[in-house]
Formats: sequence, C-alpha cells, structure tokens
Amino acid sequence: MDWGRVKFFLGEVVRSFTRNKGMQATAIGTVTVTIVLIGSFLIAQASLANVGTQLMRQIEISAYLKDGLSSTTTKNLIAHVKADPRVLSVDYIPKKQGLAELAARTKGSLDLSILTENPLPDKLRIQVRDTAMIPAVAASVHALAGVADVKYGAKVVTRFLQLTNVLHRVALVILGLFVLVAGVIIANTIRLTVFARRREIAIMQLVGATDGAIRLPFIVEGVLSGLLGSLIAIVILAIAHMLLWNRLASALPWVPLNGAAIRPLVLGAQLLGAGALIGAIASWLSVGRYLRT
Amino acid sequence: MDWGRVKFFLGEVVRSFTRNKGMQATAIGTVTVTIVLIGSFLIAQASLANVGTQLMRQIEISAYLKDGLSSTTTKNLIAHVKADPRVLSVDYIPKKQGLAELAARTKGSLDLSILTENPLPDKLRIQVRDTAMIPAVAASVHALAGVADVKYGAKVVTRFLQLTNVLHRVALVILGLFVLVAGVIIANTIRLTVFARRREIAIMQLVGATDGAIRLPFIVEGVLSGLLGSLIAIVILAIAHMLLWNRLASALPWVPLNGAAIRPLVLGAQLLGAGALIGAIASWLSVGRYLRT
Amino acid sequence: MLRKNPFPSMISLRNVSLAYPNGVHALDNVSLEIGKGEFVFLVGHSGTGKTSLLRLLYREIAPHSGEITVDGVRVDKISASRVPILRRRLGVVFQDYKLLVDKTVWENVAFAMQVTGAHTKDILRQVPRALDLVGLAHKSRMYPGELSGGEQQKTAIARALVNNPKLLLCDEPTGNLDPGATTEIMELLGRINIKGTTVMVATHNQGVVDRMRRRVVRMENGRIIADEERGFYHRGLGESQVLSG
Amino acid sequence: MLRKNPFPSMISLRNVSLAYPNGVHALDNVSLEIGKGEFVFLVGHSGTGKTSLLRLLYREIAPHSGEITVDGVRVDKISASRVPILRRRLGVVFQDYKLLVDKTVWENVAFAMQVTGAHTKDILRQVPRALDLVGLAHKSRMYPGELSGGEQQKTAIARALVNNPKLLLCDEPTGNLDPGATTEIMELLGRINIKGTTVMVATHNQGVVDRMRRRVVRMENGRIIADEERGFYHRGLGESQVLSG
Ligand SMILES: Nc1ncnc2c1ncn2[C@@H]1O[C@H](COP(=O)(O)OP(=O)(O)OP(=O)(O)O)[C@@H](O)[C@H]1O
Ligand SMILES: Nc1ncnc2c1ncn2[C@@H]1O[C@H](COP(=O)(O)OP(=O)(O)OP(=O)(O)O)[C@@H](O)[C@H]1O
Ligand SMILES: [Mg+2]
Ligand SMILES: [Mg+2]
Repeated sequence: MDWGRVKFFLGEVVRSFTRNKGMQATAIGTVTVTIVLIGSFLIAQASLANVGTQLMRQIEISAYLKDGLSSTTTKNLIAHVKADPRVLSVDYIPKKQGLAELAARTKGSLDLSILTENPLPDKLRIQVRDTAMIPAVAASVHALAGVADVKYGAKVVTRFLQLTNVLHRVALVILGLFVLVAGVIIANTIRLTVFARRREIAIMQLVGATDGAIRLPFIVEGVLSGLLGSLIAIVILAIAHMLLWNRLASALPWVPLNGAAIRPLVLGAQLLGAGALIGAIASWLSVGRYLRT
Repeated sequence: MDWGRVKFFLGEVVRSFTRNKGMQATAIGTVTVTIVLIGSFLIAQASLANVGTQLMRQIEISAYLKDGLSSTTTKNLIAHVKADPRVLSVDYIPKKQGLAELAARTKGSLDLSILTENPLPDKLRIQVRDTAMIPAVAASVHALAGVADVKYGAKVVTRFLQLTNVLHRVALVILGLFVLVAGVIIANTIRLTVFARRREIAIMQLVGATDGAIRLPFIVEGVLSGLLGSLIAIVILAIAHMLLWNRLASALPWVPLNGAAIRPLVLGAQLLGAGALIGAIASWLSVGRYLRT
Repeated sequence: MLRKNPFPSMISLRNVSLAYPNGVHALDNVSLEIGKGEFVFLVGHSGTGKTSLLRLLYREIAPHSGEITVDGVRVDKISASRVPILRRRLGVVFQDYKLLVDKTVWENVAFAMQVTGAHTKDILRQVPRALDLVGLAHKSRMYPGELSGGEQQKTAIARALVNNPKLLLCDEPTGNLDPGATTEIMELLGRINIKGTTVMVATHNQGVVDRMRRRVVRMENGRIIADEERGFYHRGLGESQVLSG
Repeated sequence: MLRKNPFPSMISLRNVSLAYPNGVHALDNVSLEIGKGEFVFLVGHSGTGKTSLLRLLYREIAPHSGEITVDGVRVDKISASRVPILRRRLGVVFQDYKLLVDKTVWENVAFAMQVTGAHTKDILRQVPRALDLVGLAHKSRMYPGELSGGEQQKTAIARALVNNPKLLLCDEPTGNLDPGATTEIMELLGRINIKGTTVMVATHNQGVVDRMRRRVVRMENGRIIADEERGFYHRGLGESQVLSG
C-alpha cells in the first residue's frame, strides 16, 4: 500500500471540492432539494398510510334480523358471522337497546315518548377488517337465513374506495415524477460540472491517464456530494418535522397521523443511500460522455 | 438601423444555441420540468377549488320548531330566516312530510307502521351559502322564538373546516417550495452554463465588449430557453390533461371537478411568461457573477 | 532621469509597481515614456514582467502604485465602465492568443469591430483586409480548434489590426511563426507604424530585434534596466542608451 | 526510397495520410523512419502538418491511411484501452502546453508520474529534479494562471521529461523562451538524447536548428520534402540529403 498514492487520490478529490466550490454547492443543493422532496413524500406516505383505514373503521354493517328468532338461532347466526375471517367484530343489539340509542341520538328532533311499541328490529352491528370488504361481507350476511335486511353507508364506502384508489395512483405518479426529476436534474448538474472540466479531462488522457483513473475522483466526488446533499436534506426534514408535526396533529386532531410509522434511522439511511447512489450514477454517466474523444 | 448588426446579434444567439446543444437541452429540460410541476399544481388547484364547498352543500341545518305554532308565526319565522344574507334557501317541512321522508329513509330498519301518532316536530331545512358559516347561522336561528332545537353535522363541519384550512396552507407551502426549487435549479443550470463559458466572457471583455453587450445574448438565450421549456411543458400538460381528465372524472364521479375553471389560454400565457422571466432573471444574475473580474 | 522624447506622449508610466495577489512582485518602480508613433521592442528573460507591463496598459490589472497614462487617459484611475472604451482604441495581440473558440477566424476578427459598434459595410471591408495582411484569408471559415499554432497566432494578429488602432500592443506575436512569416509580420508592423500607429512588441526573437534596429526597452526582475535607440537584443550594443526612471 | 538508418527503428510511418473532419488534408502520403536514439528537427511553414504528424504518434488522432509504428507498437491499430499505456512511455511537450489549470506546477509534473502508478518516493525525487532542469524549482507551488508564458512552457517541458521517456516529442518547445533559456533547454534535450532518448523537435527557431546541426526533416503542405543529416533550417545546405518515401 503506497500511502502517497492514497494521499494523492484524496488530494484530487479535496481539490476539486474546494477549487470548484460554486459547482459543488450547486450539485449538493440539487441533491438536497431532491432528497427533501422525496423525504417529505415518504414521511407523508408513511404517516398517512392508515388514516383512511382508521377513519373508515367507523363504518359498519347493520344487519336487521327477522322478528321472533329464537335465541339459539340468533346465537348461531352471530357465531356464523364471527367465523368469517374478514369480520373484525359483531355486536348484538336487541331492539330495546336500539331504541334507547335512537332516543339518545335523536333527542330534540324526534319525540319517542309517544311510542307505544318498539318499532325497531333486532340488529347485528358488524365491523369489518378492511373497508374494501364491506360490500362482499354485507352481501354474504344478507344471504343468511334469519337476516331481514342489511344496510351500510354504501355511498360513503364506494366513494372512499374510489378515492383511495385514485389517491394511491396519484401518489405513485408523483413519486415517479420526483425520482425522474431528481435524476434529470442531478445528471444535468453533474454533466455541466464535467462539461466545465472537459479540457482537463482531455489533458489527463493525453498525459496517459486511464479512463478509470479519470473517472474515480469524479465518482467519489459525486458520492460525497450526494451524501452531503442528503445529510443537509435530512437535517432540514428533521427540523421541519419537529416544527410542524405537533401543529399539524393539533390542527387536525381527528386525523390519526401515524407518527410511529416513521422510523428515523431507517429513513435516514435510505435517504443517505439514495443520495450517494444518485451522485455515483450521475458522475459515472456524465464523465463517460467526455471520455470518448 | 444597421441590419448587419441585428444579424450579427441573432447569429450570436443562434450560435450558442446550436454550438452548446447539450447545455441548452439541460436548461430547457429543467425549465420544462419546473413548469410541468407548477402547471399541474395550478390546474389541480383550479379544478379542485370548489370541490370541498360543493361536497359540503349537502350539509344543512335542521331547525326543529316548537309544537303548535300558528301558521302566521311560522311564516314570519321562515321569512326572518330567509332574510339572513348568509342563508341560501329555507324549506319548511311539516311533521307529516318529515315522517314520510323518515319512513322512506329507514325502510327495513324501522317499522313506522306501528306509530299511532307522529313523533316528529315541524322542521326548517336551511342551506347556507358557505360551509364556514354553518355554526354562526345555526346559533342565530336557535336564538329565534319558536325554534325548539337546531341540529347540524357539527362534527363533519368542524372537521371539514379544519381540513380545508390545513390543506390550504399545505398547498401554499408546496407551491412556494416548487417556485423556490425551480428558481434554485434554473439559476444553477444557467450559472453552470455561464461558468463553462467564463473564459469566453473574459476574452470578450479584453477585446472591449461592454458588460451589457456580453449580457444581452445570454439573456436572450435565457428567455428563449425559458420560452421553449415552457412551451414543451404546456404541450406535455395538454396531452396529460387530455389523457387523464376523463379517466379521473369517471373514476371519481361524485367529485365535482371544475374543468371550466381552467382557462387554457390564460394558463398557457402565464406559464410562458413564467418560463421567460425565469430564464431572463437567471441569465442576468449568472452572467453578472463572471463580469466582475 | 527621463528619456527625452521627440514625440508627444502615447504611453507614460511613472513609478509603477505591481504585486500579484499571490505575493509576486511583478513590476518594481517602473517609469517609461513612449511617444506617439514610436516603435518599441520590450525584451527580457521569461517571467521578468513584460506581459505584466502590457496588461497594465489595457487595464487587465491595476497597478499597486504609480501613475499610468495611455493616450491621455489615466488608466490607473479609470472607472470600470470606461475600460471597454479604452480597450477598443487599442489593438492587443495576447501571448496566449485568447481566441473565442466557438467563433470562426472571420468572426473572431469581426468581433473586435462589432464591439465598437462599427457599421456592417466597414466590417465587411476591413475583416478580409486584415486576414489578407496576415495571410489567413483562406482559413476564415475555420474555428480556432481547427488551426495550427501559427495560424491561431495570425488570427490574433489580424484581430489586433482590424480596428486600425492608434496603439498596438503585441506580446510575443511570432513565437509560433516560421522565420518567413515572422519577417512578413514584422514588416507589416513596420508599415503600420509608418502610417502613424504606435507599436510596442514584447519578444524573445533576437533575430527580429537585431535586424530591425528599433528602440529596445530591456527589463529584468520587474525593472527596466536599459532603454536604447536603435538597440540590439543583447545589451549595450545600441546607440544613445538612456536609463529611464 | 527509404532513408538508410544505422539505428533500430523507434518511429516508422509508411504512406501515412491524414484528413481532418473539416476536409483539410493535413498529411499526404508521409513516410519516415526514425531510429532509436536519434535527434530530429521537424521544420516547415505554419500549418504544414508538423503538429498533426506528432499527434499521430501519441495517437491523439488516427491516420486516414498508412501504417504507424512507435517503439514496436502499431499505433494506427492500437485499441483504445492501450492508448494510455503508449502515452506513458512517451514524453510530449504540447505546442499549447496543455497544463491542468487547477494543479500547481509541482502537481502538473507529478501528475504525469502518478498516472503511471509511480511510487511516491520516486515522485518526490524525480519531480524536483525535472523542475530544476528547466529552472522552475522556485515556482513549483504556483498555478499555471500565475505563470508567465515562458514559465508555463518550462512546466510543460518538465512534465514531458519527468518520466525519463524513451521518446520525447517536443512541439515548438521554445516559442516563448528567451534565447538564453532556449539554448539551455536545447542543450538539455541534447544531453537527454545522448543518454539514449529519441528526441523529435518541431520548431521554427532557425538559430537553434542551424547551431545544433542535427537531422532535419522538412515538411511542406503535408508532405516531407527534405530529410537531411546535419541539416540547416533552410533547405539544401545540409549533408547527405535523402528524400524519404
Ligand atoms: N496572474 C498572475 N498571478 C500571479 N503571478 C503572476 C501572474 N502573472 C504573472 N505572474 C508572475 O509575475 C512575473 C512576471 O510575469 P510576466 O507574465 O509579466 O512575465 P513575462 O516577462 O511576460 O515572461 P514571458 O517572457 O515568459 O512571457 C512572473 O514571475 C510570473 O510568475
Ligand atoms: N483539429 C483540426 N481540425 C481541422 N483542421 C486542422 C486541425 N488541426 C490542424 N488542422 C489543419 O491542418 C493543417 C496542419 O496543421 P498543423 O497543426 O499540423 O500545422 P503545424 O505544422 O503544426 O503548424 P504550426 O507551425 O503553425 O504549428 C493546417 O492547415 C490546419 O489548419
Ligand atoms: Mg509574457
Ligand atoms: Mg504546430
């Protein structure tokens, strides 16, 4: 191991970092911006992933039972519904309890005291594991003997399913766009950096440097820019997270933001890796263009 | 007017456009990407602006009247509520009609045939112009003599207001971020373009060119890049709009996307202007750096 | 002791010193008078300050101390906005040519006229003439990267001549020319000088200096150590040696 | 008729023609034999093809037709990956120096050794020696932009020498040097040649050629028109003129 050679090599890298500060700042800034965008996106996705599902937990299926079922039949029915793997919970609400609930809910708008008889049927309140399964579960429950009718917020469920479907696709498109934009911009930046040094590259070749030897400092430089850029981005994201998360959580108290879904170390490592990779690939490709003379 | 001089000047611009194709492509591509982002954002904002409000039109205030009001009192009450400028419409729903509606709505789950007496009070159904006013209108209606109780989807309204509030801010932050990113990236790109030609600039100065004369072709070039970039962006946006709009509209039939809010000519002109301005400013600043020797 | 000069002054340096940012003292208390219409050779070892002196005259750099007047303009005090005006009145052949790589030979030469706001018909007349004078008319459509070293040098000379400047500064203008071309260029400079242009040539070409027998200003270590009428490249052979400054 | 050569071949061109992309025919059916250990001047007018010929030898460009062998390597057929290996065995002084602007003088010279994978202790010994030989040891920490034209040229020469190449190609190596420095550099080349290095110098410096009396290859319009032992700069004065090719 010839330490002089290592020193020379490191010197190369340090030199171009320090002699071309403006260009380095440009490349690093671009990586920073890119990683901030991608990072925000990933954080938003992770913390919002369950919001829809959790908001929709409230939606449940009401199965109205036929009048006068024996308690055994009712029990069997409940057990049968519970056995369905898609079902999360089943509550049996006898007509008496239903009336009490209704009275509480409609207090002021509906005078239930005038009732001489209970107008409600017995009912099963069914919660499903996944909102998407509501229609199917409702249909199979409806088919059971002893069930008179099944109701659920059909409109709300359909809309929710449509919305999550569309949002999912939009999110994918946006992420794809970001990665594309990031790729294009960083490649361009580094290409210009190399372009500005094409004369140097040509001279190195004329003096007998191999393509690999010319490439290596550029790539190390690209990786360093990438790492530095993503490091800055991570700091920015952390600060923004600190400042905004609580304000967001208190502005939207009913949105079950999932803070725990964000694993800072994993995310940080991913973003650093992404930055380094972007830098390396961009350098590799950019230098390549000017090596063929 | 010395046409030779004009020709010379245009020659300058055309030359750097054609001799530095790679760099031009870079600058143009960056503008394109930026304008596509900004354009998508503006389109989304314009077409989604009223979605919330329209969805929330469905929310209405129910004012339950005291029992046994004279028809004159009721009329006066209705007229009084209608006179409120915040109120869009008022429907009087006598208890009989209310029961019929309830029976229709709860068919299967509630056996209303057993009723011997109508349990419902008379009711006013009030629509408000702006969702944000629901709580205030509800309060003032409640204060009126003859009104027993007032109800509205308080939870839904609060959440909606919180959500639009937050979304509005998030949208502003994102737009700000986009513009910032665009500015940084384009300035960087053009700075590198100029950096790669700093030797040329120095030579021009040594031969007696004024700063203005050196700047002009760069700025015209920047404007051209900006225009070309936004033109490409506009084409991309138009194609994307054509391909996606109907699919989106049919995927979310209940979302009242406001296609008419997008005025293609105005938006196009705005985006072209933005591109040209970005190009001009970025060139101006970038060249300036290398004029001070 | 200032050299007596029969001509009105074109260039005047008084006690000029120059230090570069890296600490090198390039010029040390230099005084020099050059009259309108003179022809002066500037000689001296490599790194002695010839180029630095010329760079002061077209204000690429400013002196550390001292006064510099070029054609009546106090170049050391000139404002940044007036520098281009000064430079347009001068013709300069740079030691490293300084050609614009993305302009053709023709365009490089024309550029020096265009920046002065010259009329197109003048440009169309003058540029071919200048290229003809240096013998490069047949390469006018080529780019500097497609020229030989000597052809690039000739382009640089043509550019310096094209505006018919009152003062022509040439920094080693024949370093890449063959003896024949060198003689031609020097004769050309002589003819231009006879028509009234002040010419200053920094050169290492002993043959040229010894043959032409013009005024020779000799530098060493940033100082002028000799100033001879009808001098030779080597010291002390010329007439009427007068140390200036 | 091929020139009889007492040395084994170092450079051999056979019927080499070269046309640049812009259509200029730079070399026209050139044949030339240069033996190991020879010292050869290459002379001829500006734009005659001297630089083009040298560029073929270190494979900056490839010939249109013909065969080129340098030190046993068929340069015209060499694969791209072997080009660096060829260039490391050569020392080249480029007409326009080709210095790396963001490396100091020391680093520019060291770079030529580093690319060969030289050991640090060799670099630390050789670089100062090479800078000393050209008289630039005191400027080793400066950047090319801070050097005079002549100092840049000396840096380029030091870089070409530092690897003790078997073949040294010098393209107008003294165009910006004063006569004293020129003589020193030429004597240096002579000493290097005596130690066994083949030296080829393209130059316009008549004084040097006429004083040294070495083999002179004269070109005109892309052809070799004369090849003389112990020749002069101007034609027909040398001994044993033999047209090659
Ligand atoms: N830009 C610069 N920055 C720092 N030092 C410089 C710069 N330019 C020149 N020098 C130094 O100033 C001194 C004078 O340089 P100058 O170029 O004037 O010499 P010169 O007489 O023109 O030499 P040559 O004959 O080699 O062209 C030299 O020692 C050189 O190293
Ligand atoms: N890269 C190039 N592209 C096109 N033409 C070129 C190129 N380089 C040189 N030429 C042309 O080829 C011819 C020979 O050029 P070359 O540089 O070999 O001349 P030279 O003998 O070295 O001249 P000088 O003494 O001026 O350096 C010239 O006419 C020149 O214009
Ligand atoms: Mg000089
Ligand atoms: Mg040449």
